[in-house]
Amino acid sequence: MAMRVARELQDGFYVNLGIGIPTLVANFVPDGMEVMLQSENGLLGMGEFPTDETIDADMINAGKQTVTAVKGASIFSSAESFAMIRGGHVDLTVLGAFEVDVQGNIASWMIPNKLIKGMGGAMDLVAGADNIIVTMTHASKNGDSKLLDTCSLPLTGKGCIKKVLTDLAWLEIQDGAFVLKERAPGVSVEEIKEKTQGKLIVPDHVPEMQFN
Amino acid sequence: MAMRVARELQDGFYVNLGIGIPTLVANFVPDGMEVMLQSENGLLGMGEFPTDETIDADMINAGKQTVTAVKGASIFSSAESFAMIRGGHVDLTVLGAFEVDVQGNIASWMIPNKLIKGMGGAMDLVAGADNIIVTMTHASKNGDSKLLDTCSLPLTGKGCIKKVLTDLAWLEIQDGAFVLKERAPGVSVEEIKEKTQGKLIVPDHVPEMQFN
Amino acid sequence: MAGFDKVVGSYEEAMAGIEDGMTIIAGGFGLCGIPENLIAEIKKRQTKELTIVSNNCGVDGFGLGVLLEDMQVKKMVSSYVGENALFEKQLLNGELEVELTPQGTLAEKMRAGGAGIPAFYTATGVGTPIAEGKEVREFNGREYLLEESIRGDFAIVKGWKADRYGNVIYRHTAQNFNPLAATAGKITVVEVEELVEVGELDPAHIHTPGIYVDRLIVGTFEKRIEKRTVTESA
Amino acid sequence: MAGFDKVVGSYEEAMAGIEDGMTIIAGGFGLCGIPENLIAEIKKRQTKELTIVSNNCGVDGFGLGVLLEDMQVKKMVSSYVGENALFEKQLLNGELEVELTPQGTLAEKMRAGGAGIPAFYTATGVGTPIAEGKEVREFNGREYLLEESIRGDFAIVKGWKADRYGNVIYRHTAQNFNPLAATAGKITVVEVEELVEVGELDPAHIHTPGIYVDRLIVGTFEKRIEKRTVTESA
Repeated sequence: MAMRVARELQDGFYVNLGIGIPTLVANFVPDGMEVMLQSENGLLGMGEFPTDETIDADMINAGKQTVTAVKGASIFSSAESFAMIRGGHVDLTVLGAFEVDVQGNIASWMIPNKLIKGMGGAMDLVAGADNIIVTMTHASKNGDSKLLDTCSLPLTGKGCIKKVLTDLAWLEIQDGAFVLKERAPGVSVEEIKEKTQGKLIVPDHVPEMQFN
Repeated sequence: MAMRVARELQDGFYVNLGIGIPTLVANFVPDGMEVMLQSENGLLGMGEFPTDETIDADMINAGKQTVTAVKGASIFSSAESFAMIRGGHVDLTVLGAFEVDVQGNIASWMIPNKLIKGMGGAMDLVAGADNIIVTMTHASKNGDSKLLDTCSLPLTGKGCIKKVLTDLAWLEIQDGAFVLKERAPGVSVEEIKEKTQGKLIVPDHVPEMQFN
Repeated sequence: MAGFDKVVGSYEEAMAGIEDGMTIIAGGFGLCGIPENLIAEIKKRQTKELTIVSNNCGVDGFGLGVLLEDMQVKKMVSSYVGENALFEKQLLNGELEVELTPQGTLAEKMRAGGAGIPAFYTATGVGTPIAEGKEVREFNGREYLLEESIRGDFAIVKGWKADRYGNVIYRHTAQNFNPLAATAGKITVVEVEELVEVGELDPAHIHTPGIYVDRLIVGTFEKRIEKRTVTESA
Repeated sequence: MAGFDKVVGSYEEAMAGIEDGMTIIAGGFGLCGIPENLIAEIKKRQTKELTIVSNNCGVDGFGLGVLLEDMQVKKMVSSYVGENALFEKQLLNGELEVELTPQGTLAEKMRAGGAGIPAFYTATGVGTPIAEGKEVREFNGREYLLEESIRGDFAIVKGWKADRYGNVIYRHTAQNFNPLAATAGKITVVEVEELVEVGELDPAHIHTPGIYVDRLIVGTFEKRIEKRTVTESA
C-alpha cells in the first residue's frame, strides 16, 4: 500500500503522513524525487529516526517518536504548523481511517462505547488539505465493508476525501460513488464488489496496480 | 506635558508612545526607573535615534523614523506586534487626539472633507489598551474645546479613554464626566471650565501639577 | 533594571497565587517540552479542581499525569489523551471531564486568547461531534465553525534559554505549544534550562518576547522520552 | 533537489503570470522592507487595475508609489496612505479607491488568509466608521467586529537571507508585514539580499518556512530612508 501511495508523490511535494501505514510511504519515495515531510507538532523536513548516539528528547514527530531533521528543515510552533495545514499549504496528506463513504466523509477517531482518546490533528488535516489519500483495509476482520454509503461512526471530516487506497483497490470518490480505478495484484473485481457496501462504479477495464 | 505623563510610568512598564508629544515622554523617564518602548511596526525595546554612523534603513519605528534597539530588545512581525497590543499586554499607551468626550470616546484620525490619510495603528492601540493617556491641547486655535459632551468627528475608538492630559489640565473620565484632577502650573480652574465643553466635575481642591 | 527582571528565586514563588478551580494552560506535546518542575510544584501544592488546557495529559507518573494521582484535575482540554491508565479510570468513573479539541484549533485558541481575538472561524470539525452547539457559518461557499479563544489564570511554559527580561527561545520541537501558552496566561511562568545575559539572544530570533512573561526560573529537567525510536548506528 | 529549488533566473520570471485585475499583497512598512524590484517589475509590465494590499503606498517615485504613475492601481487596502502627491490627486479625482484598514487588523487579515481562517473577531474599530456594514457581536460583555481574511493572487515579499528551498529570514524591523504577506499569496514571490546554502539557516529561527514560498530571487536594493532621524555622534 505504501508503494502505491508513493506513486502519487510529485517532486517538491510537502507531505503530511499519518501514523502507521502512511509513515512507511517515506521508504518508497522514487529515486530522483524529493518530498519534504511535515509533522504537525511543528517540524517541516522530518528525517530518519536517530541513532542511539543522536537521539534527542527535544526532537520528536507528531507520533511522539524520536526523529531527526533534514538539511533545510524548519521548526516552529503548533499554531504555525496548523496555519500551514489549515491554510492548504501541504500538498498531500495520507492518513488512516475506520470508514469512508461515497460523500467523501471520513470517520477515523471515535468508536462509541469504546474509550475515546481524541482526534489529535486529524480533523485539521482532513479539513485543510485538498489532496488526501485515505489508506485502510477494505473490510474489517469480520468482513464488514469500510467503504460505505454513509459512515456509521462519528465523522472526522465532511466531504473531504477523494482518494482511497485499500489492501484490495485504489478508488476515487466522484459524484456520490466510489469509482474503482485499480485492483491490487491478484485481486478480482468480484471480491472488491463484494466487500464494498457503498455505491461502486466499475469501469470496463480495471487495471492492476503498477508500482515504481 | 511629557513630564506629567512621565509621572504615570512605573518601573517595568511596556509602553507604546504615539507620534509627536508622546514621543518626548521617553526623555523624562525618572532615574532608577526603566520602561521598554513598543513600536507597533514590530519592535519591543526601542532605543535612541542612531548616529550618522549607525543609521540603518532596516531599523525604524512606527513613525518611520530611524531608531536603534536597546539591549534585550525583540523584533517580530506586525501580526505579533498587534497580538501584543490587541491582547492587552502593553501597560501604557500614550497618544494624541482631535477630540475626546465624556463617554471616553476618542476621535483622532479623520476630519471630514479633509484628506484622510488613515488610522495606522491607532484604532488597535485604543481598543487593546486598558491604560491610555490622551495628550492634546485643551482647545483649538480658535478656542473651540476638544473635551466634549459628544465627539463631533468620526471615532477612533469607543468608550476606551479614561485619562486626558492637556496643556491646561490632567483629567480623568468617570461616569460620563471629566473630573478635573490637576491644573497645569499657573492655569486657573476658571480657564479650564471655560474651555471644557463636556460635563466637568471640579473637586473642592484642584492641585497644581507636580513634576518629578 | 529591576522592573524587567522576571527571575524568581524558587518554584514556590514561581507558582505563588495558584488557587483551586483555576484554569492552567500548559505548553508541551506528549512529554516533549513540558514544564516538568512547574507541574511538580502544582502537585506539591495540592491545588484542586483545576481545568488544564494542554495538548496531552502526560503519562502515568510523569508530566501532567502526576496531577491525576491526587485528583487535582477537574477537566482537561486536549486533543489527545489517555496515554495513561489512571486517566482512563478517572474518565470512566466520571471523576474527570474531557473537552476534546482538534489540535490545530487548540493551538489557535491559545494564540487568539493571547492576541485579543475572542473567536475565529475554522473549517476543522464541521460535520463532526465537535461542531455540536457551535455556530456554523458560510464564507465563500464553504462552511466553518466558530471557535472561541482560551485564556488561563496561569500559563506554564518550558523554554530552553532566556534572559532576565523574559525573552525566551525554545529548542527543536520542544517549541510546540509553548510560545502560544506563553501569550495566553494572566500570569505566565516560564522555566528554562539556561539563563543567558540580556543582549545575548538575537532580537530577531526570540520566540517569546519578554512582554508575555511574568516569572522566570531556571530548572533541571529529566526530559523523559515517550516513544524511543532509533535506527541502527552506522 | 530540483523540486524544492525556488530560485528563478530573472525578475520577469519572478512575476510571470501576473494579470490585470489581480490582488497583490505586499510586505513592507513605509519604505522599510519593501520588495523594491518586484514592484519595479510590475511597473515594467504595466499590469493594470490592480488591488494592492499593503500597509502603505510608498512615496512619489519610490516603492508602490511608482505604480501610481501610470495608473496601474485600482484600489489600495492600507492603514496609512497619502505620503505622496500623486496618490492624493488620484484619490481626489476618484481614479483610485482606498479601503482603510486598521494596521493590526490588516496584519491579522493577512495572517488569517494564509492560515485558513476565513474571519475573526476584534475589538478594533467598534463604533468607528470602519465598523460600517460589519457584524458586531458580543463576547464576555464586550463588542467585537467580524473581519474577513485576505488572500492575494500574488504576494510580493522582501527578505534578507534565504536558502534555495525558500526558507527566509528578515533583517531588523524590515520584517514587519513580510512574513504575513508570504503566507497569503496563491503565488508567493520573495526577493532577498543574499542566498545562503541549504542548512545554513538555523531551523528554529527561520521566519518564513519554504512551504510558503513559490519563487525566490536575489536582488540589489536601494533601501531609501523615509524619515532620517539621527542624534549627534558621540
